Amino acid sequence: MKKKFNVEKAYYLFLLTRKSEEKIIELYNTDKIKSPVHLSIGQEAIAVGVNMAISEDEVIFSNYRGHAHYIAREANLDKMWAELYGKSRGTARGKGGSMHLNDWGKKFMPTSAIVSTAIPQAVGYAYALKYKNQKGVVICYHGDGATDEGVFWESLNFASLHSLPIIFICENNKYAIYTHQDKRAMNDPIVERARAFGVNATKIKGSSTEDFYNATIDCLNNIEKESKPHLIECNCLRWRDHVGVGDARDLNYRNEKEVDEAITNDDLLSLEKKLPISTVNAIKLKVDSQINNAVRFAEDSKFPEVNELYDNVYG
Amino acid sequence: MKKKFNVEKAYYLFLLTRKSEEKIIELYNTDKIKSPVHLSIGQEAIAVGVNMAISEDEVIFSNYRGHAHYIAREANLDKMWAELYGKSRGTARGKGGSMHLNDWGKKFMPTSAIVSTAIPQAVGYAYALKYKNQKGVVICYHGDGATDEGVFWESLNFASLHSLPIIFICENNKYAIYTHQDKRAMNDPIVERARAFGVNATKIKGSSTEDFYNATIDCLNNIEKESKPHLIECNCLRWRDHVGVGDARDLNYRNEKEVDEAITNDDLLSLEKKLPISTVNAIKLKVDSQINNAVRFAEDSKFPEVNELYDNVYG
Amino acid sequence: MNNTLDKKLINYGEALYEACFQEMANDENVFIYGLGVDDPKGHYGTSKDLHKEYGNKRNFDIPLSEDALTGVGIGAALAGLRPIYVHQRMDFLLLCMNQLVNMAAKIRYISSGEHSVPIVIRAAIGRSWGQGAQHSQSFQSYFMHVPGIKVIAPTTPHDAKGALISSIRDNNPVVFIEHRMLYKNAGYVPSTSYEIPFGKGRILREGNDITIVGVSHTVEDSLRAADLLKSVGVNAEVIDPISLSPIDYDLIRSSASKTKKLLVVDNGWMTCGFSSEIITDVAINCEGIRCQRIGFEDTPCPTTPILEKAFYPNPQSIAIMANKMCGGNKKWSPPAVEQHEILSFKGPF
Amino acid sequence: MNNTLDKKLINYGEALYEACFQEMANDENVFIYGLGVDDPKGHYGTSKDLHKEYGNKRNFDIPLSEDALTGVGIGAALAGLRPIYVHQRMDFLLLCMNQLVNMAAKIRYISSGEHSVPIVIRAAIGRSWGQGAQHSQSFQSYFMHVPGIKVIAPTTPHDAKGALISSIRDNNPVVFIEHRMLYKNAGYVPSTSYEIPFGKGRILREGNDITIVGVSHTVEDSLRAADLLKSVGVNAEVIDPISLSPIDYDLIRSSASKTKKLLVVDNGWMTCGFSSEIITDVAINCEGIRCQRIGFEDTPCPTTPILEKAFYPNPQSIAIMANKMCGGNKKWSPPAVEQHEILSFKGPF
Ligand SMILES: Cc1ncc(C[n+]2csc(CCOP(=O)(O)OP(=O)(O)O)c2C)c(N)n1
Ligand SMILES: Cc1ncc(C[n+]2csc(CCOP(=O)(O)OP(=O)(O)O)c2C)c(N)n1
Ligand SMILES: [Mg+2]
Ligand SMILES: [Mg+2]
Repeated sequence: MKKKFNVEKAYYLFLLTRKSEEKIIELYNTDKIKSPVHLSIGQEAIAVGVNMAISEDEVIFSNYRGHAHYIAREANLDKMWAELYGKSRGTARGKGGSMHLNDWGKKFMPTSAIVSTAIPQAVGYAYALKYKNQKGVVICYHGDGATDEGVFWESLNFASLHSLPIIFICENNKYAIYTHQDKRAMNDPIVERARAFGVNATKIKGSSTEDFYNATIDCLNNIEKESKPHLIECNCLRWRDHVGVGDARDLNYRNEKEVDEAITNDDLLSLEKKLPISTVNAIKLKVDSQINNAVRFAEDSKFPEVNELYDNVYG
Repeated sequence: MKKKFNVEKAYYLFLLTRKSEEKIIELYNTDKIKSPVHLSIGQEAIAVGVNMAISEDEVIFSNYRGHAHYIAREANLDKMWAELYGKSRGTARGKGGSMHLNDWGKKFMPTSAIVSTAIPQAVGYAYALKYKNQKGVVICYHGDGATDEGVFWESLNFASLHSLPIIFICENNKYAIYTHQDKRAMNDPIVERARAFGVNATKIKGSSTEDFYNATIDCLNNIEKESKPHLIECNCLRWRDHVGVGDARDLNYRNEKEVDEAITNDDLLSLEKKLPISTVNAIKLKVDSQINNAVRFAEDSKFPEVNELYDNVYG
Repeated sequence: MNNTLDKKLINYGEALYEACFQEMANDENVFIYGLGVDDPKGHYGTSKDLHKEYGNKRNFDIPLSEDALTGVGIGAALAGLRPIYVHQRMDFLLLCMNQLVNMAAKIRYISSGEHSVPIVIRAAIGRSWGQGAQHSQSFQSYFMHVPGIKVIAPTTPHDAKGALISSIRDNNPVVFIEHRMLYKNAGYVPSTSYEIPFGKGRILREGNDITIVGVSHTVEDSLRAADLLKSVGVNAEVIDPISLSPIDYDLIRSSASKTKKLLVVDNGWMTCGFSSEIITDVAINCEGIRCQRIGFEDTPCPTTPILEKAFYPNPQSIAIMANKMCGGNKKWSPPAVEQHEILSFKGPF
Repeated sequence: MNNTLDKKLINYGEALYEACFQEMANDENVFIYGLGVDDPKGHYGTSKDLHKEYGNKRNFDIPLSEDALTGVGIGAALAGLRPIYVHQRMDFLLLCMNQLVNMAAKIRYISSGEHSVPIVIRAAIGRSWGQGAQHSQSFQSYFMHVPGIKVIAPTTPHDAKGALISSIRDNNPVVFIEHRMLYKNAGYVPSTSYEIPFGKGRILREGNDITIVGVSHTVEDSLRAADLLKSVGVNAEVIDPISLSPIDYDLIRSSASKTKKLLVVDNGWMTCGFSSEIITDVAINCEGIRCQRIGFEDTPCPTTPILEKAFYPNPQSIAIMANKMCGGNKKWSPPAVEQHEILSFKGPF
């Protein structure tokens, strides 16, 4: 059963995500955010499409490039900003920063800065769902670089061996930092390899929010029929630098024409065009105010006390 | 160019391997071999077939179940026995035991007792051959269990990315200790996975020495035309227990009928039948005397001095 | 010691089995996995046939994928289960360091207490015939080094059972160290369920002349050394720390302050090891204590018996060092002591 | 120090680049690999464009496969090459422990000297803005613990160049530790090629009141602490061990025997760490030395600046502790010292 794709909702989530990161860019040179940031700008369609397809019950595993996954999930924006500021009302009371966002209220698990490390945990979570006879599907975002790691394939093997309910969302932006995929593996092989590992894998043709939405819905329907791991490979292009708020165009490590094209074909604009101007304006207002509130929340929050250093090492 | 399969040579190597391990069984309860032993009995056809196909130049990487690879390579039998006895004339002056055999004279590299650990080293060796513009192909033996490890797939990826001259010989005896392959991966997937990782992979239909010989020759010919990694999956059955000299039939962890069949179809007997009785007898005599000499060599050797403990920690 | 009358004489392996059996009955979230846990041998009997009692999903074999399977356990723990991952050798934990140190130890902290990782990593250590360089190592210091992980290494069957139960119930990742040469040691063990607290050590033998601290199997050898030392009039106090992280520094400090001499018998290499930690703590916090350490020689472990013997500390070498520290005759040569569990070992593994 | 007249003022990163450049010219078997080594940044400039000079096979990027790529380097070393594997963070070495500890450290021993593994593992450590729990760790103790591996952690540009050259020429696996906050530090460095020997430390400042031993970046902070201590009349002797395995125990022992006080400033957690090793050695081998250690707090590294500051030792906290050990005023509060390399750091990474 396919819910209809809700353009208005998609535009709202997309804009919220985009504008939040643009706010980070705007404020970064104030040095209030003393945290490395790995921006998702250019890749948001994936997070938005996936999030619109899944329910509140789904558990999310993401990574250091997790802003879009977090925001499109409508996880707590105030807390995210407070965390970026290192404040005590942040998602980890300032102890985690951008690379370790988490919001259990939205079943968004703590993210890791070590590539591929959360993959087996997502699989383990899916094992637990099956163990407890619980409904639900685990959503596991990762990059193309993550598939270079052996632990990725060990994880897929275990997931297929136990027919676990999990969807791997591979965000293939073709790069690991400045290293192109072709320097890391031959023939763009992710989908084919995943299949050989017993995982139902599809490379999405398009790259619009709706394409990713539809692909996720299809997976969920399949899993409802038969518990089995799926992988969706999503093509995307990161507009900015690997880390930080620059665009690293001076480094010339990739074809800048492709970047320009991607920016021209921004799906945010396509979504906007599909909506009445009044709706667009209302959403823009809402988004701006949400973000401004979140920044104010961060500004107004206190830093943690020094004596919190030892909290939560053990439980 | 295919050298003709030399039955006499095959029989000799096979018998030498088999009898050597039977000698271990015979002597094990004297406790003179204070070393875990992982016998190859039942799997020798692979080592013999491969060894007959390759030249003296090929470098061999093997594992803790390495007796057959070592002996069929005609590596130093005296030293092997001295090593099993923990004597100073052993392959590691008694410091390595059965799990770490090595003989540089035969380009047989030190083996490892940690599953899959030598695989990337074999690949690195192949990288060095290419780096130095040297001829040669690396031979890398491993079990089916080794393909469960992520490092195995990382290694294959690197080998295909750099088109390295290496042949992976997968000895699929269907078990990792007492765990059947089906409990570790779905659908007997090794060859298919290897292909997805850019490696030229074949599952050998037969399981005779000559089948393995032919398959290896084919690989070598392919690599001569185009440097590219290959994997040969060889079906086999280990007659004895995973470790030690027993047969663990009381454990009932596998279908004992299949074991009986394998023993009935012993390729050693088929080879023997193809040879004149006089040749067979001469080879038997030769093998017995080689083994007896080796055991005597071990018996006659001294234990290392205690002050050797610190030798070769650093160089 | 637990004072219930209901005690049975069982061995260390059986004690571990009882802990698993009872905790699985007690909490349906507890499950066991690892290479061979459900095979006919069931990891030295400690998990034998538990799947027959509790179902396949609660005691299951796995692919050889130590890195991912550690992550799988962590993920299951995050979902509220209580996994026990069993390793045939601690040497294999080197494949799991990323998951244990970078992930399991950090998740509580980076989620500000929202999530916990109640996983138990059981790892067998220990020698026997020619285990050699890659099947003999003991990395307790690697885990003691890292905040967020607990480490426990019981020596007696009694402590083995209780400590495993505490580990399973603990809300933190616990590395649980079992020495292969202890599995057959017998002792009186309560039939009911009980816990051994983390952070509490035990004085196994009282004495005034020197404090000897062992770890895991070297506690046994330290007790044997104490016997030898009696014959030359030295009364050694022998401490079993049981819990290595947190560690009962107080107990060791007060014993060392009493005897003024501390000998730590490591079950591993000494550089940056368990023994260096204990000695450093005493050097910093107590006055005028003479300290020494003995442990694995600083080489890979050789296989040939004569070198293997030289590699490991033993009751005599411990006793000789202790006696020297007490000002005894430097040439004293104590009689050979039977390490029955080692002598009686018959291969292959 | 090398006394050639031909010295240039260059920074630590440039010194490492020179070492690589010259050794690659000197020996065609030397090659460099690692994530991003041939990208436009070239690992802080230390490997920048070396492929243009020496070809792609000698300076190349790799897939994210730390475990296999360590093995690949070991295999290449076994074939007679001299690989240098560069890691952007030492935290990633947790993925390589099996290859390094179970394999690289053992191959010479188990082949009785037939094979050697001349590989250099270069690993960047060190803080800056909010690196957090997984990008701040420093595991020198893990490698010091293992016989068969050498460990070196130079502090000055001069030592960085020479030590990297020695490491490349060494026939053993070497873990080479580079602190990110040192890359920009400048110093006079000979233009020609030279070696810094393993196992030799350096007294960077002489003093009679207390011995302070740092490691990597904490040597810098120890020197700053020594400056502060002067103002209260305490003359600290500051030692840079440079080589952590083997380590120059003699130098530290004799300094501590002179000053009677030893403070070790760790660049990592202290339990079973570098500092516990140094203190243990002195506690065993010298008489009547007062010992202390300071290092990372026993928590994962937090990201928020206020907690990050509390997490790391700094010149003041070092000076305060040293002053107390020398019987100085316990309430002394030295002025803030500028750690310019840390203050001047602007993100993002
Ligand atoms: C195990 C590990 N190796 C290397 C790194 C350094 N690193 C951080 S992000 C990254 C690129 C990962 O690429 P990909 O998975 O494609 O994700 P992307 O950043 O493109 O979203 C690398 C190499 C790391 N964090 N962890
Ligand atoms: C990394 C690692 N995990 C587990 C083990 C324990 N172990 C030793 S041999 C073995 C089975 C390996 O099976 P396979 O690769 O099929 O080789 P076989 O023994 O069948 O020849 C296992 C699990 C090990 N030595 N190393
Ligand atoms: Mg990418
Ligand atoms: Mg097998």
